[in-house]
Amino acid sequence: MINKTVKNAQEAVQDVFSNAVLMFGGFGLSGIPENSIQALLGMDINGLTCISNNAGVDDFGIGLMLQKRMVKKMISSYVGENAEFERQLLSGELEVELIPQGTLAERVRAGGAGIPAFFTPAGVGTEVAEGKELREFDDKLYLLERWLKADFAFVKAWKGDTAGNLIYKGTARNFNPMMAAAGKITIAEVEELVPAGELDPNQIHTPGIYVQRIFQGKDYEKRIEQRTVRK
Amino acid sequence: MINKTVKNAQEAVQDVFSNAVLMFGGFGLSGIPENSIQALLGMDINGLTCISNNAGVDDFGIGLMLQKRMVKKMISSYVGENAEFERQLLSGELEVELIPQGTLAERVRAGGAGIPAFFTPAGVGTEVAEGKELREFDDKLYLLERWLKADFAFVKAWKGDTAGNLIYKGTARNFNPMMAAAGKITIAEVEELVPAGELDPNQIHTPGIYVQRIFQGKDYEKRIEQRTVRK
Amino acid sequence: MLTKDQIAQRIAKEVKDGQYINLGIGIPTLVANYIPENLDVVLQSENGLLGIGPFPTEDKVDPDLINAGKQTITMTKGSVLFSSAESFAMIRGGHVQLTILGAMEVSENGDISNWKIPGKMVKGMGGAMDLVASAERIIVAMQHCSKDGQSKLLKSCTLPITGIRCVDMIVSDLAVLEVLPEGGFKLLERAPGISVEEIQAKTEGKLIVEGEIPEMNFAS
Amino acid sequence: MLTKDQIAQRIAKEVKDGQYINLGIGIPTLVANYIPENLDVVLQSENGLLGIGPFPTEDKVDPDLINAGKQTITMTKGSVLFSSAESFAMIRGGHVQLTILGAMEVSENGDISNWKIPGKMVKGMGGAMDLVASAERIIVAMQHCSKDGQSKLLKSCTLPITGIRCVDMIVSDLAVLEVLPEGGFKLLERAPGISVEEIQAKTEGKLIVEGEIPEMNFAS
Repeated sequence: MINKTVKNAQEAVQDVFSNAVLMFGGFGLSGIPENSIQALLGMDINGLTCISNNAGVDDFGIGLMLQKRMVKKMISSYVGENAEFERQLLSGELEVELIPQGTLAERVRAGGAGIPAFFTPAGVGTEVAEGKELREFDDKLYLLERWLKADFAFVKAWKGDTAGNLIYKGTARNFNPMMAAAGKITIAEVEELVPAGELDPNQIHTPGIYVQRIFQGKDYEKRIEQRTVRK
Repeated sequence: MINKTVKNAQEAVQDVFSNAVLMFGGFGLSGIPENSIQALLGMDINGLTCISNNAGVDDFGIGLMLQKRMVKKMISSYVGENAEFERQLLSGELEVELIPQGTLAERVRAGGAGIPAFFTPAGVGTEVAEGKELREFDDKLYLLERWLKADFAFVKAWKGDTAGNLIYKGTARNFNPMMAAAGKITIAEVEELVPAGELDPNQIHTPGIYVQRIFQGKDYEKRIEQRTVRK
Repeated sequence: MLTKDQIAQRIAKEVKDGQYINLGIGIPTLVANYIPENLDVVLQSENGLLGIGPFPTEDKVDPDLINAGKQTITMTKGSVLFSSAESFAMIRGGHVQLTILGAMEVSENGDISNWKIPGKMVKGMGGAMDLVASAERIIVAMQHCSKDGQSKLLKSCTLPITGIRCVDMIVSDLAVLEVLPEGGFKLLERAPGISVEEIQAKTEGKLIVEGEIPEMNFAS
Repeated sequence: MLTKDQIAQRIAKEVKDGQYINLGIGIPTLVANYIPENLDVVLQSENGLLGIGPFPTEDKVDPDLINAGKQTITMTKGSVLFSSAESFAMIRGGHVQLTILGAMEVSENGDISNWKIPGKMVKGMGGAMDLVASAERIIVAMQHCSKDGQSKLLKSCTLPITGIRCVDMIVSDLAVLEVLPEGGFKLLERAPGISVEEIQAKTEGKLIVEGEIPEMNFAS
């Protein structure tokens, strides 16, 4: 099997360039590529377009990249947890494109799957439909939406092998599998990296063909946004 | 969890009606719903449209339904292993629509996923493109293809639980997951049926939401078309 | 007037055995507390789970297991995990039968506005546009009027739209109403102590009142 | 003239370290036998497997593990199983870098015909149209002429097309040829003992011969 292993996050992200289009897996702060984000924060790059369902919080996740003014544009479905985000948006420093969550997921899936465009009902009759082709199929209206791809996709998995095969855990899977397939260069960080052959071929969520680099992550904080418990 | 269990194949298929559109999982004879096909053979129905990557062989799989003249139309990507098929086709008794395999998989996936149409490059410049919308995206030509849905989808899994969650084995997965999602009524047969809660939620290939009926299959023949071995 | 919990309790009576259901953030989340135990239903979380269980006890909190509101949760027996693409394939494909969500405005033809208030920071639509465009049945939990007394059940929405002609039923703090396919809010039930006249006065859109309108009954 | 095995052997020299490869039925399947052991490549089977291993020994035959030609197979270490939709997402998305397949005709602008002969029973295109529409690099294994001596490397295909402007390289029993983006078969190598003149005579489409054309070298 082809070995995709790199030493660490720094090595994995070293060729990310200013004005690149990046994808980040995760929903809220769950399943985000913490190590890659940390490594990107150490680089002198900016003008980035970041595709991610959310934009992190002020002091964690993509929020940290916003603080450092590395981001030119966010493409997300929900960005509400971030004061610095709001400030930059209102001041015009930051551009934001809001996309219905299912459309975002499907546009990214389409990018990985070689589908340049597809029809979806989400957003018909709303401002999301502005400038988009509207067409009726079987008595229902749909919008034409385009694929999304990235120069680099950053994903986080629970287990991975040296061939780049990935298994996610719980709801930390979310956008990671589609983004893994939609990156020209996909960088996967995992909590546990094992030799190729140790994962059950029938239980892999992301086939290694989509992953160009993989490394063993460390010091995962896995911050919880809404710790909710019962007695 | 909602219990989807039915007693057997006969009970599962009892309301299939003449002229219905049916989907059958499987690639060649691998992963086909043997028990459901057997039960359908005992019914007095005909005029069926069958969507399946292949059409079985003369004496097994969908081939048996062809022998009984139950099938009006096959929608497949490859049908080459079946003499009775050829006879009915040449005599005009059987209609056939041939679809590129990836387009077939994606059209079925679209049917389950609520995507009425999408663009694909497969078939551009060929007779598959006749009558279809052609459009250029990023300097490449694509065809517009429609979703496929079925009145009944028949799938075969390795393990399943009473909630309809399914796990496939090996390459017997093939078209089964997409067809499970594209059937108005999806009937799953499994080699091993377990109570809900016994399968790892992280390792399920088909979520039970897609499955309306599930039963424990029996007497699987699993015929091999091309037994190929090395010394 | 109904409390938030009472709105949730009333909506729970609409739940049918065997349904797959998506509950939005806020009042809709509370509905889970009132679904009768004899009904087998499955709650979907659009970030990738079928089979939401109760909130965890302190020792069972798992950062890798959250709901769409980013709250820590547990899983029920027979649950299944999947990606966001699969989750919305399920939603878009009409497999999730019932969606319960909040609204800022609903129009008499069933349009809903619930994602954006001009002049306020726009947080995004999340999965709401996908949900309202696709679900078989959509029930809205909302306040009948704004804090300054303006009706939120309108002839047409004034706020940016989330989806058109999609709402089937509204449970507000004042009433239960069906949105008719041909347009109009058909009054089905009154909150205890609320008169038809008051509901009429507080409904800007077309209100349809036929015969005697019963008070809600919270005994199940 | 090359045997089928020699065609496969020559094509194997085009394989690069780290590639994901789809091998068609027939001669392309034989290519696997000649890929140098020091190269790490992964073979895709479009029915749902990355990491095709050798054929099984008798005791390891598994009806749930077959390749696209329906032959029983094994899996290599690090392999992964998936659905047909995922498999063709991989192919369509350009993740499978090299496709090797057979052809009945190829035209000088890279069109390929390999699925249908008028008058004969049509078996279907299987995955061929998806593969040729999407792969980064497509190498065709074919006979240079039909049994009655007609060239199969043509100005334009006479049989129904499988894909347009997609073939990058041809290895026939007579020659190795590159299909130029601007059109034309550029002769790269001759089969041992075959002259440029013979290849010219047997190539109906535009043949481009520049400088000395070496004989194929089977020593790797």
